[in-house]
Amino acid sequence: MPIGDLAPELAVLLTAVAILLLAMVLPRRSHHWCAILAAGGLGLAMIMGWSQSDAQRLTFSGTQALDGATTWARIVIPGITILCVGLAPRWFATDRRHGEYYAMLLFSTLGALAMAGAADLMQLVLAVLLSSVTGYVLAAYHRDWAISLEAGMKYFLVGALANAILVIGVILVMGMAGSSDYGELAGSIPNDPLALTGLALILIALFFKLGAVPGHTWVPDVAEGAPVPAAAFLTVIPKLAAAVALYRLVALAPGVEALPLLIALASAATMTLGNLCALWQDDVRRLVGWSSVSQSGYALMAVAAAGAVPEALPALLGFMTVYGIANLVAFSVVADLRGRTAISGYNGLLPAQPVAAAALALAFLSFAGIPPLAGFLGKFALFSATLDAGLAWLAIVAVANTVLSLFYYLRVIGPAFFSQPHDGIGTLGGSARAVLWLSVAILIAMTFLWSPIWSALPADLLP
Amino acid sequence: MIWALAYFPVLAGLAIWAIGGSRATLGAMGAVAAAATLALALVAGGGTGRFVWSELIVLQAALPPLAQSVAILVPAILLPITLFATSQEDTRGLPRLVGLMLVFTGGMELVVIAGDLVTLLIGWEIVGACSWALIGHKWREQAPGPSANFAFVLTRAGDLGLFLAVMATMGATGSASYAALGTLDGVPLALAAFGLLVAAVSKAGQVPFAPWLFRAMDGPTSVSALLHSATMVAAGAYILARLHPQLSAAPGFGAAAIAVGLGTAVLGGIVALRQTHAKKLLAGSTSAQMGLMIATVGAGYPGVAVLHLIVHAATKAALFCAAGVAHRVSGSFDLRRMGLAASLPAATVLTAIAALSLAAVPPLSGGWSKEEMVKALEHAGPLLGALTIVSGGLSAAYATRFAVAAFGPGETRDARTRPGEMAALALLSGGALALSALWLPAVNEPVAAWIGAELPSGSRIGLIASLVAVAFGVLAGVHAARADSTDPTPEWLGLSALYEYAVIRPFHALSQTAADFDDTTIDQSVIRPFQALSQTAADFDDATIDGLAPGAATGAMTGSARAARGAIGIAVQGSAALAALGAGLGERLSDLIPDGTGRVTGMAGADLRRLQTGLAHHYYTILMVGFALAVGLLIFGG
Amino acid sequence: MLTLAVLIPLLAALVLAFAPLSEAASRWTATGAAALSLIALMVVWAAGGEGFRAVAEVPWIPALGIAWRVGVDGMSLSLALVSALVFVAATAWPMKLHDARAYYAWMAFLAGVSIGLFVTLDLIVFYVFFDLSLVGMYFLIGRWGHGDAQHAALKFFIYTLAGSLLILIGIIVLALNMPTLTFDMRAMIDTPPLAAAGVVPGLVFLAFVIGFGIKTPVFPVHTWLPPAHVNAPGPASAILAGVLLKMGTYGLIRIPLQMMPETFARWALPLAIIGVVSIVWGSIVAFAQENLKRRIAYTSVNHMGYTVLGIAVAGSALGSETARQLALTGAVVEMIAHALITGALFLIAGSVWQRAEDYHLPNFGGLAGTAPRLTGAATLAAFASLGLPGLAGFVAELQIFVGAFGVYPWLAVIGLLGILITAALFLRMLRQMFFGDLPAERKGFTDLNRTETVLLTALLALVVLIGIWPTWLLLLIDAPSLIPAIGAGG
Amino acid sequence: MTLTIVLLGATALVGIGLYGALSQQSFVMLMMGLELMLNGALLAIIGFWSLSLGGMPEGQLMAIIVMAVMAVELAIGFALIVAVYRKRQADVTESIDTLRQ
Amino acid sequence: MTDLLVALLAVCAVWTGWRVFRVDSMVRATFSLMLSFVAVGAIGVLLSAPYIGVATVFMMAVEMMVMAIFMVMFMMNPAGLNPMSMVHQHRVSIGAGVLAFFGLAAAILVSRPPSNPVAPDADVVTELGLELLGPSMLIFETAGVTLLATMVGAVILSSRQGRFGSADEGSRPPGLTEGGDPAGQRPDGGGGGHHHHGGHG
Repeated sequence: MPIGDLAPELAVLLTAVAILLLAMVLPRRSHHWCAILAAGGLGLAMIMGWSQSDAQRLTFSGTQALDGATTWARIVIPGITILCVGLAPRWFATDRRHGEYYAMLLFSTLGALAMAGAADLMQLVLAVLLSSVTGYVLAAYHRDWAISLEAGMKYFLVGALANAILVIGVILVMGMAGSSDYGELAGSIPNDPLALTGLALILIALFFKLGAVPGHTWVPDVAEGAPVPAAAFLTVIPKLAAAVALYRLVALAPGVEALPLLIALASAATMTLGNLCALWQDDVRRLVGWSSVSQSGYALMAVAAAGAVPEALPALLGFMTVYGIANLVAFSVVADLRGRTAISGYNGLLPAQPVAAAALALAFLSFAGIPPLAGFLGKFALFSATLDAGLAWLAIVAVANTVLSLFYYLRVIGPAFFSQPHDGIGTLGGSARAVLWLSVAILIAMTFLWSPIWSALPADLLP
Repeated sequence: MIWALAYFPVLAGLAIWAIGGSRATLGAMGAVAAAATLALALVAGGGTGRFVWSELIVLQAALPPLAQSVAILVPAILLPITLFATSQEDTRGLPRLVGLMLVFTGGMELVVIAGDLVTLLIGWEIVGACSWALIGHKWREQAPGPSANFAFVLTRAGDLGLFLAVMATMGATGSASYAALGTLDGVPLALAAFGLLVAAVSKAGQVPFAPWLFRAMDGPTSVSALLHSATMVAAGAYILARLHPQLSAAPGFGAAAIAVGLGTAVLGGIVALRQTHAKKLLAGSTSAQMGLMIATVGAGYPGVAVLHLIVHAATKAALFCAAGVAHRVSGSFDLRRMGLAASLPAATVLTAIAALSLAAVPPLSGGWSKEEMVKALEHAGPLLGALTIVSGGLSAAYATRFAVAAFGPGETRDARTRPGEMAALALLSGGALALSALWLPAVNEPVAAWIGAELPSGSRIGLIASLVAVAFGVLAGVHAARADSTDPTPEWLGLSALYEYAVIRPFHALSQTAADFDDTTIDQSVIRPFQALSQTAADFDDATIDGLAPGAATGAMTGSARAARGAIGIAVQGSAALAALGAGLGERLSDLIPDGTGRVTGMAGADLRRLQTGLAHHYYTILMVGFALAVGLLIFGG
Repeated sequence: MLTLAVLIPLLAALVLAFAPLSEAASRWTATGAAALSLIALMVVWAAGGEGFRAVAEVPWIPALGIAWRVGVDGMSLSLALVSALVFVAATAWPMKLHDARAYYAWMAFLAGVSIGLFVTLDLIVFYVFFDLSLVGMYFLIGRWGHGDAQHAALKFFIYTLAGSLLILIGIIVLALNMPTLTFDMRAMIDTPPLAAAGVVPGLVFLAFVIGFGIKTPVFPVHTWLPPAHVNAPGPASAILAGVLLKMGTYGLIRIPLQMMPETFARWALPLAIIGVVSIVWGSIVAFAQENLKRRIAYTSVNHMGYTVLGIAVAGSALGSETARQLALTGAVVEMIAHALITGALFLIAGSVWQRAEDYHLPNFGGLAGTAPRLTGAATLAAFASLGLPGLAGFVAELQIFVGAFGVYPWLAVIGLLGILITAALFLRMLRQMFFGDLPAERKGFTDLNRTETVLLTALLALVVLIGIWPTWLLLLIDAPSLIPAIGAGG
Repeated sequence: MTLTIVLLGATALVGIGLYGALSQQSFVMLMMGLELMLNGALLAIIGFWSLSLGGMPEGQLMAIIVMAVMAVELAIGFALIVAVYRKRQADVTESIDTLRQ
Repeated sequence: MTDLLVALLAVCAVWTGWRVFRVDSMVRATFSLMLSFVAVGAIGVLLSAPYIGVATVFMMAVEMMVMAIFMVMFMMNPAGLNPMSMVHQHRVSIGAGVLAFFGLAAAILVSRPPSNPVAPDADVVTELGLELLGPSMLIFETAGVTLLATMVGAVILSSRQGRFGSADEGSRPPGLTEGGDPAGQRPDGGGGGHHHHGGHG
């Protein structure tokens, strides 16, 4: 068994286990060491992922793909998770299971990595399961806080059905196509109703992970209710992985004519719904959650163009990277502001907390695709791919949605910049603030580094 | 060199405005500048100039004798008027007045020297803008501001014709020079010719643009003097004369010019005759005289028109100066309150010369040039000649009436004349007198030859009729002047009564109607007919029956108020209404694009949000509905 | 050199954002940066040349054909110059401010991006600057505006962003239709990517027209303009009108006209009609406004209508080549003239607000006595705006109308109405503001101070210079080189 | 034929399970619905494996995975139910609807 | 013969499955569900998958026992003896179930899965073992990790006591200001017990 092929995943797994053990022995005050360990393990995974970036093969009998997309996931997912880790220490300082949080976080990361790399439907099922199960726990981590539990419960309820659907779908596809291996499925999924039903079921389940319509319902709840560091993680990492998984799946079935249309419709529905629902939110976390739904819709634009144009995959990955960073910036602002969430609470943020205000504006403007922020570059890649694929109508819908989204982003930014504060605004400080700075720096740097990033993104996938 | 004719007065004017100074200083500076301009005009003859803007637009200037005569005229008139202004007008703002008059002159000179339509347009509109500033000179008062705006907008409406001419000419030939204008034919020529006609007519205060001339009376007297003699108003007649060779080929051009010109000549005369406001009387007269000139151009004698322009300039400027003096002494422009012969004997004499010249009484200069015009129009048709004669009679009537009413017998007042005023009056009247030399063939022939004017030959009947009309007019004028202050008495064996009932009463009625028509042109009957009617009746009562000062003042004021509701009044109100409509409904409609979309979207947002009920089983339903649709699409959509 | 012209203000913005400078120092930093930028552009101008000059290129994203490309032709150089000038005036304009340092930082930022927009030769960079100008203006209006500033800023941002995104779509489609993927403007001008046949070019053209039309703005997508102007601080309004609006018309020339000439020719007539409607509508509606800034704002619609008419005519492929060249020259001159004139008018409006905190015209009157310099400047600017010959506006409008007459005579004739109505409305404005009685509450109204006078004089002197001697400007613009080859067949 | 019967049976189980998942208010009953759906899935994979896939070993593995999914969902579900119940005394979906819209 | 048995068992599985939602007590529902599983397990055995079948039976038996105990311990209606019908959006649910059934059934009837029965002599259990430790080892390991994570997660969420005393205490967001209340909304009325019937048919 080529164990070395899974070095990054193993690094994460072993770190998670080590954290579990460490959390068992460390005194409560010292649980932040778990965070450091987690960051270290993730960093190691990134390095290992980087070192395997040349690989272009299937491994473990075709159940795991080692290709550009996997490499991307192995760098971006642990990378962003490190930032998520940084948000947690002060946030969970009073939690008596502080250390275990990092273990769960790492298990969830592992699930995401597995999802991104899965080249077998069964592996996909388990990866989704691992990612989901840990996700529920992360969302409900504030066990003494009702809406955190509620968020976890909602996430679980939707997720359980989605996973059941996924299993059914996989079985139908397996049964009809005779294999679960992507290598064998590629292009050979039969065009009969049962297999198509199975395909649709898998898609829906992955939409759930991606937070796209109709599986989007958990996103705003988790964004609002989950602990902010967990929300930051859950609205980003599973989506990154799901985007890759979805792309891999769609690439398997080039013969299904209606598939791009289905994805495009889902994309349009998702961005529109996300934006419309975000429109009048008075809760910033929830607003970001809905915005994250709409961003999933944009991501689906690239999936809809999959196969039609070569730049669809780079566009997807590039966009998701930027989205992940920008979303993290937004949540790290919220985390650094101690979970401040009422929209009116952000009045006069600029004079009170200029860095946080600027970061929030940057993140939101990046979401809106204001150039030259990286969000624009991502969106630009998406638009190019979509237009090139002949889905101009989708691009127009996206344009309308972008305009719409600007409205609610400005609903936050406007008062934050133009109003006077009514009271002091407390911050969490510490590593949360460091993450804020770091993520903002990355977001800004991406503008300048876009060229190397773009050329490093893979153009196609295995198999 | 030739351009200096335009920019020297402008720069001098701005400099004088900036430097300022006492009356004497300003007078001296203004006079020197005017004299310098005059010198420039004298030496610049025959010169040409080019000023390249781009390959396509080249400003050109030329000064053929016809133009040079006017180029000389303008500063020659300005000089005395500067003297008049610096001695008569308020010291407050005097530097500005003198300076702007020079700028005004510069603009006029640009019109005169223009060798292409763009240059013409530039000068044309600068003249308009300066007239705005000059009419609104006394900006602290309520009336001049709106009047200045009125005048500018109304004349600019006519300027659109000039724009049209430029467009047509350049569109057809790629050049806007007069030479290019001459090569036009067909539709472009018609557009250019009628565009220019409209522009000229508006500047010259012809029907239907005449009302602005009355409003312009809110400006200082010196401004009126300049405006009505050698600049603004003259520009209209001048340009038609200057471009007559190029435009006459346009079908219908001559007829249109004659129609407008003669129509205005007659109506203007009637209006002038009816006026008791000294300056307005003169304003009506200006319309009429310009009408005659335009008609003459239409009849094919541009040179004659220019000669009359020159003569008229001296005459009219003198009369305005006289009106200004009379106003200063009597404190009012009401002719019935003047009667200054005893107080101002010298001024009376000078005024009489000018007035008789205006009345076309031989052997004064006005008589000669008017006779030439009568002859010219006779050539165009006997009826037209007859109308010209009638118009001449009218001018005789109102000129006489002005002179007799203003400088007729009256009580002696304490009237110290100012040297500047008298000098101006003397110069101008003297000029008018000197021009009488034109009666002599030895003078008029070389002059006509120089400017290229063809002098028409006329019939004897026409001459006699014309003289009779003038004589009749003078008599009527004298009578009208008296009738203003006294009840008509049946002397002269009932002839007076005959006059009264057969001529004067109908004349009054006609002129009242025409005045109303002229003042309000297309009237605002659309908007407030009854109010206007009752207003008119009240005016009539005030002005004719009471004959008292307050009444006259009211009359004058309502007169200007009525003028405000002229053609432009309607246009302005119409467009204001349209604008209000636009600002209201229209803007709301176009605002609906974003706002409406925004609102619908907002509502959609508020509604769609309710999908997120917070209830897990609804989420399940959403998920399953989505699934069903996806399956359906995949199976049946492919 | 051009890069320098863009970078200096941006660096100044950065410095202002972080260095704790005093208010005066901030103001001079921003002004100095804009002035340096102006000097850099003048150096380019002095160097002369034909076609695109001072070209420089630094790769950004080579894989996508995106690079930092700068270079100017006559049109963009003249627009960049006038923008820099307006920025110098607007930043130097004395203001009573809170958070002055941030204000000047945004001003400098806006200066950098605006100049950048005119000098870039890369469509994506163009788009970047296009959007950044929105961001800068949003914050300027929202933070330092008055009245319902936040709402106005929001409307401005959203409305114009909608337009800019359509432009982005159009840009992408153009680039995708190039033989090799590139966003180099020169390449697209040399080999226009989309032939006229088919639906796609029409739709792309529509996207551009709507996008640039919103920014310009033309009827009926102009309604964001008045609130944005009314609530913005005076100098920001000056920039909005003087610089930002030009981006729309500049883009209209640079992209649809030059890069898709055949399609443009097909749709020139509707565009010209839009221009004429804007002319007439803008002036009519402006006439009804009792708010000083709204009135000026609507005249912007009117003036940009002239420009659009000129551009439409230039691209019509009808009439004589002379007519089209005239129209295009006129359109570009109109942009420059409008920048100077309306810039000056809005700066004046800013002064009025600083002194009276009021824009309601009936509340004014008789200011000519207490503020003669203000009166003089306003009068000159107003006359320039109404197109008085001898001032810059006339040079532009004359050429536009003459050109338009050669192609669409009726539209030109209808458009002339605009000249008349603007005259009426500006004169009314002057009378209401400056003539008649001085209301009691305006007794303390002070005249322009020295700085204001100097700045306005500079702007208006240029207006006069262009009005009397436009030759240098017309040579600089060199309109014949802008009209694409298809025009030759006209 | 047998496969059809098996699959129909599986389908029926899925349908009933779906009904339960959609209709039950109680978390536990709802989860039973989900389990029943998975039960159907299990039946289906067994049928496919045995009758259509020719005994492909992955089929059995899939069956095991189905069971793992059941177990995992059940375990974590109960843990959540306990936590929610302890904090909020809530045991039906309607009682947790703070997060909405 | 096998067909008939399979059919019978399938009917049995379906019927017991149906009973799950038709009985009045959760405990009985649990047992009903278990029976359904057992029937499926039996089908597995019949269809030459003895390992899977038996594993199902055992696993589900245990699982359902846990569930039943769970009910008794934690939930209201502990003995599960009171009549109960707690449903919402009932008609929608029925419709969805019926639609799903008929839709899938139609798909099954239309689609023709290849007929390729398992070889009678195959050593399916060995094959499974080889598969698990051979080609599909990664999947198997992933399943293991998943189970591990699940256990950890379940303990984190549900265990009342931790190493430092009551495990839940202090497990809440930081205050909006130091020492203050956390931000965000809270359940109405302390998030108490019982539902306001939101179910619309």
